[in-house]
Amino acid sequence: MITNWLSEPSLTAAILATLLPFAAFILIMVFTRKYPRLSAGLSIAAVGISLISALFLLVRHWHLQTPLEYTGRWLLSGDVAVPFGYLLDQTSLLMLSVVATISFLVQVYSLGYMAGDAGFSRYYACMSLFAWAMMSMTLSPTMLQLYIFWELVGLASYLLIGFWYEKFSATEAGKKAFVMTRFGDVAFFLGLLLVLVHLGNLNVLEMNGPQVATRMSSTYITIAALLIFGGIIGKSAQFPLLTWLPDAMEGPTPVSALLHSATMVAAGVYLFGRLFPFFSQSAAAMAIFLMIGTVSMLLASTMAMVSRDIKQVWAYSTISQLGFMIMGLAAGSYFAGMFHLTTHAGFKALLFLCAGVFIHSFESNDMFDIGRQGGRRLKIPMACTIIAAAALAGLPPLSGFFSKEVILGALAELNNPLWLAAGLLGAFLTAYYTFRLIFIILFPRQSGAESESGHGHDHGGYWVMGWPLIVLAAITVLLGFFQGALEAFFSGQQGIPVAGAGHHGWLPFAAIGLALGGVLLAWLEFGRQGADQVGFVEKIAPLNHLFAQRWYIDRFYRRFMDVFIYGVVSNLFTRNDKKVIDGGLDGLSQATVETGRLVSLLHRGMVQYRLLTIFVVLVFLGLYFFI
Amino acid sequence: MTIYSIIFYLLAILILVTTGLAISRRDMVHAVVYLIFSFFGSAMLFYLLGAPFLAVLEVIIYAGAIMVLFLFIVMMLKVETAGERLFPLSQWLPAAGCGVVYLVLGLALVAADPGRHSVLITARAEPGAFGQFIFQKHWLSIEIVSLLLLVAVIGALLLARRAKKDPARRGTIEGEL
Amino acid sequence: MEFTGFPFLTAILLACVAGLFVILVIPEQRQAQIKWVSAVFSGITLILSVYLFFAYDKSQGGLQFVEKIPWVESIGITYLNAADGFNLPMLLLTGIVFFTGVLTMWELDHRVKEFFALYFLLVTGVFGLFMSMDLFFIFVWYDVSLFPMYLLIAIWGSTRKEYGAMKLTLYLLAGSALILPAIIYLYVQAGLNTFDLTLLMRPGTFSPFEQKFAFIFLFIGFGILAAVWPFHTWSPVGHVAAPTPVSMVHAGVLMKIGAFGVLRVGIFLCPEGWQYWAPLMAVLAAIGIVYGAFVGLSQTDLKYCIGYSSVSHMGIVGLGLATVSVDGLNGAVFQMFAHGIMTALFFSAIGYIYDRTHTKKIDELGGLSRIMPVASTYFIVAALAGIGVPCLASFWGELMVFIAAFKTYPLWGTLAVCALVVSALFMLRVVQRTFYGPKNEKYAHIPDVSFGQGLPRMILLAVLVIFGLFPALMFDMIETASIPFMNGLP
Amino acid sequence: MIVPFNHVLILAGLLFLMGIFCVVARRSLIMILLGVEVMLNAAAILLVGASLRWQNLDGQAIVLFVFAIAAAEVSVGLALIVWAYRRTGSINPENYNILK
Repeated sequence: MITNWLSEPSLTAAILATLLPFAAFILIMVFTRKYPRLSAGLSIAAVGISLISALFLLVRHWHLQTPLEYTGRWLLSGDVAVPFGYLLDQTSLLMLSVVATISFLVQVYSLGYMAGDAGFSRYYACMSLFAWAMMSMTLSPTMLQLYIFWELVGLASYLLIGFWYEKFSATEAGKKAFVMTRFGDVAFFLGLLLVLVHLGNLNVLEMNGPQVATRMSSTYITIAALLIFGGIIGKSAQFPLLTWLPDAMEGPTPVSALLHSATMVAAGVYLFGRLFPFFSQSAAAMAIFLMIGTVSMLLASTMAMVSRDIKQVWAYSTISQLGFMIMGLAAGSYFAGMFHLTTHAGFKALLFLCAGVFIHSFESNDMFDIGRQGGRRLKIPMACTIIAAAALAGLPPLSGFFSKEVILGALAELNNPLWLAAGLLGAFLTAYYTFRLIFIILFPRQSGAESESGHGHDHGGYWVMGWPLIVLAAITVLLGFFQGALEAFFSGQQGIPVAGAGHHGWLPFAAIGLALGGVLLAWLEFGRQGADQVGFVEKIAPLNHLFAQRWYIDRFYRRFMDVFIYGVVSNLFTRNDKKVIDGGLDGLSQATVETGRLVSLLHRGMVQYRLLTIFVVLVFLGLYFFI
Repeated sequence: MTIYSIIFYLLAILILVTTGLAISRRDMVHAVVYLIFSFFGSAMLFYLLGAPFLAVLEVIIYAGAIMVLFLFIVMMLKVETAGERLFPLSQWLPAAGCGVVYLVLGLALVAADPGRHSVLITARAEPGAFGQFIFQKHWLSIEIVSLLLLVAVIGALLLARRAKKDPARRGTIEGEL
Repeated sequence: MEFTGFPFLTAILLACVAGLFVILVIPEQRQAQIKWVSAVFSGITLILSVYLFFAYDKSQGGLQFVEKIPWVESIGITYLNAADGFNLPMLLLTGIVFFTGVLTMWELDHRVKEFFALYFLLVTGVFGLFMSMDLFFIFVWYDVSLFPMYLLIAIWGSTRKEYGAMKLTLYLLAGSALILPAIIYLYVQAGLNTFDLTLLMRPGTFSPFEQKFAFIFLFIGFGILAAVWPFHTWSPVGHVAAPTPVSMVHAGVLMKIGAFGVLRVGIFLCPEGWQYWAPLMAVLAAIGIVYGAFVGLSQTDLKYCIGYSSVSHMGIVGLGLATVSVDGLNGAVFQMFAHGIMTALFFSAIGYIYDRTHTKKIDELGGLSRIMPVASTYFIVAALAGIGVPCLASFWGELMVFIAAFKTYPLWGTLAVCALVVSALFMLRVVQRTFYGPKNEKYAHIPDVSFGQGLPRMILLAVLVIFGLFPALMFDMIETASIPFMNGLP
Repeated sequence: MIVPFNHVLILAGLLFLMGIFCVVARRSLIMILLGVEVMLNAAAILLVGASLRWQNLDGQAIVLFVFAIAAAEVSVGLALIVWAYRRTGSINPENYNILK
């Protein structure tokens, strides 16, 4: 039980961090819906305290040796116990800090971005809901609690994607996101059930412990790992469930920054990290994860190469980077995945927030349009975008460079050079599409509307929106230098193999070279004077089409839904209901009525029928007595 | 095959044919006349089967009294039956259905009868002996039957009498007649 | 006569009956008076049921608040009421739905007196069934709760109301035609000359064959009322045809009577028959779960959608009962409660929308969220509960049932879990088409739910959230009954 | 030696069948009554045959009673028909369904 929780500062901090946003959510929904400013204040105050608590916890437990676990009973039914509590260890503390930081910054940013929106209070309520669910998920000591909040995070995502519910595309995207992730979650849930049946409980530490191998056969471990990975695929938008994330960009841009790039979609990767020792017990499963990560990374990169929508490009790049993290984790380097997760959260949130400023100022998502209208005149966002993009492309000395380096190093450790090649190709493509976007905005071809000077500056929220950008940019620049510190931090984690620091002296140079190659190619095609700003992919029509249509994955799902689910199964069942079951019963009642009518023929008052009946009865009576 | 059996079969054919004709006549006078022939046949069959007294009674009561009574009523009521269908479908179909079932069952029963091959021998119940037997053994039944006949006579008279008390009803009846 | 303390259970029944008589006495024209009287008396039942729920001594368990009056001693009929961990949640559910149903119908102006009188009669039967421990009374209460239904639907209903009412009544009577022989069979075979459930349920009263034989009758008979596939087609039709509070009681409580009957009569008296037929129950339930969700996908009427979702959710209850485990029983009873509240909220929200827009067709609605944000919130929360979003009550029931089902029947459990995707798709589709989208000018003049109108929905929503956040409140209660029962099994 | 007994049975059965057919299929009260007479006659033939087979006069005695009852039945029946005809103007049994 949670007793004397005040005497335990860590526990107090954890409770404060998780429960305050929930309190804010309830308060906003019940009382302050009519007062948007108050709602925003509540929400930001709550998440601010969460941030302080999270940082407090991180600092306090920087040299943590054994994980701290606090649990109380939430529910006990028969032999199923659902505890509620907190697990504080390196993985969760780092993730908690990331989530709290980005949440706080994004909520502040939203003050400017969402100003004047009709659903301002609702927005902050959902944001609080998200913060609560995400942080509680991060600190879950059991997989069941993690699953519960995992679902709630999905709910928050659904509500926020469909925030502007008057737009059909937004609600459609929300529905799609929820259903597709639900698809993965069902697999996740089944995997958990499988573990539960064999292990008896779902404690994270126990699942990661050595006793799992003794209680579950390796086949079951593999199956369970694959099923749980299904949840990761859904949440982190990996192949084949990757198409919901680009559509999710229908939501407000801060939402995309917070949920659909930095934190929520990273929850999949976090789960991978959380259960890393469990997963690594099955080599077969790890190989499949590696494959899925690679495929997702490359597919998403190709899609990003042809998109004109600035948010879509970043969405594809998110998928691709998540795939990259999963590659790193699946390659066996726990630190690589988690480090990239952290750095990625910073620079990707920054990219989205900058994109938000552009969209807010020019009311267009099209990068060509933004360039034409004078995107480069917005100094802060432009500069921040370039910094973040460079980090994304993996250029030194920004954070992205370091984390990518670690992943590539892990990939180089593998026996098969194919994975490393794929990783390097990914790095090249990333640099290419990132700088394609930068150059298109920086060097517009027809700059007709550029005369409107200071277009963005007269927006009231510009500075409110500006300073989170600066903070994030600072993080992006500086985080890379903390690699050593983080590595030391994670070395305290139990059950995690220490990454074998392979010495591949040539690797950084190859990576930088490829990244620069990508930038150069982008410069040649988009940046230099007189370039026609048409990429090499776009010149090959079929390839362009294939990439723009997302490799027809979406089309396939649509057709599958229309033809199979609605056309065949649902239709068949409905018909069965109407025709067979109802029809059968109607037939039965009809038959009863008909029989009644037939019998009533004997009761028409005709003497002769009565005689006939008497005769028949007498014959049968005679038979009965005679035989 | 003896002469008796030949007579039996001839009589049987006579009875069946005339009855069949009787029930299928549209004109009821014809039907009654055919039936009289049928009853004559029955009377001879009774004689053959050793019941001369009953044969006489059959002729007197059935062929004589009852059939004449029918004839009388038929003529009195003057019912128009010319236009109607003789056997409406809704009636003869169930009748035929039941008839077939009855026939099959009946034949099966007859065939299953263990004593079916016992041949009838000629015998004769003299009227005097028969009368004695009746009045010795069934005298009570005779009395009851006579009572029944009395009741029937009274009933028939009562029914045939026109209701004079109720003018309204009389009016309708007379109008109908 | 035997009482342990104040007869709270009888007091609930008497409150219903007294309410019924008071309504009958009030002249028809005084509609407001009738409504206030209904609210007061239903409020009394609600307070009593809440009190009972919390006054029950969980540490002691077993039957409490027993009231026993021999009635027809020659054949052993006893007026026997008692409360245990299984029926207290149901009593609470009935109290809540009853009270909120009365409040929901505050705007009724067509034959008010008859409506509330019949409504009280209906609920009397429901309360009686839940609290009775005597086979004879269970059957009587069962029929008492069925007959007002016909009139309520046929007079105040909508959309093919006569057809719906007729279908419902025929189905349910068919169910009771199966139950009665089973009850009589058990009564005769026991040879104890008593209808007392507590005496009949002692182990060894019935041979295994008798249990198997009677159980299938009881299962199908009560199962019809619980919309067990393939006997479910009455329920969507009935939901659609019924007026709002009757839909609430119907889907919220009446369908639970079926499941509760299977539990109280079938499973209590014939545990071996239950174990024997459990695989069949599991198959039917799993089919029902998947089937209901898929059929719901292609419905165009709002109430039909909810009707089919009920089929799907009651399948979860059935699956829980089929697992023959403590978790399954707990989950099933909890799911009964949660589903009752959830569908009541659904129909209450739909009732508001239908009263204003006069349509239930999904295509004709749309964009309601902008016009009536609060009303839509109620519906959306209910829909989320229907999807099984955590921290709303129905999640816990589903969780427990799925865990238990996965242990006992891995295949059917997996199938049922997979239906979660379909049910999510189907609920979100309804929400999207009805509430999202551009503001519908046709309905722009409609006001949002006022505080008074929103009160019943608020209560339901609060219950949904409270039991979602603190499920232990309910699970601790159910466990006092389910664990001893399962331990007592041979 | 006349014929096997079952031939008498068959004859009586056929006759009875004709009677029942007449009763059920004809649309005239008089013909119905006629059919009843045919049936009674069939029964009488059978009784006489049975009386011969078992050499027992009881059979013939019953035939006597049958005649008496037939006579009574016909007289009352015909009187009823006449009465009914006077009331309704028809002897078609379809018209006598006011009890329906």
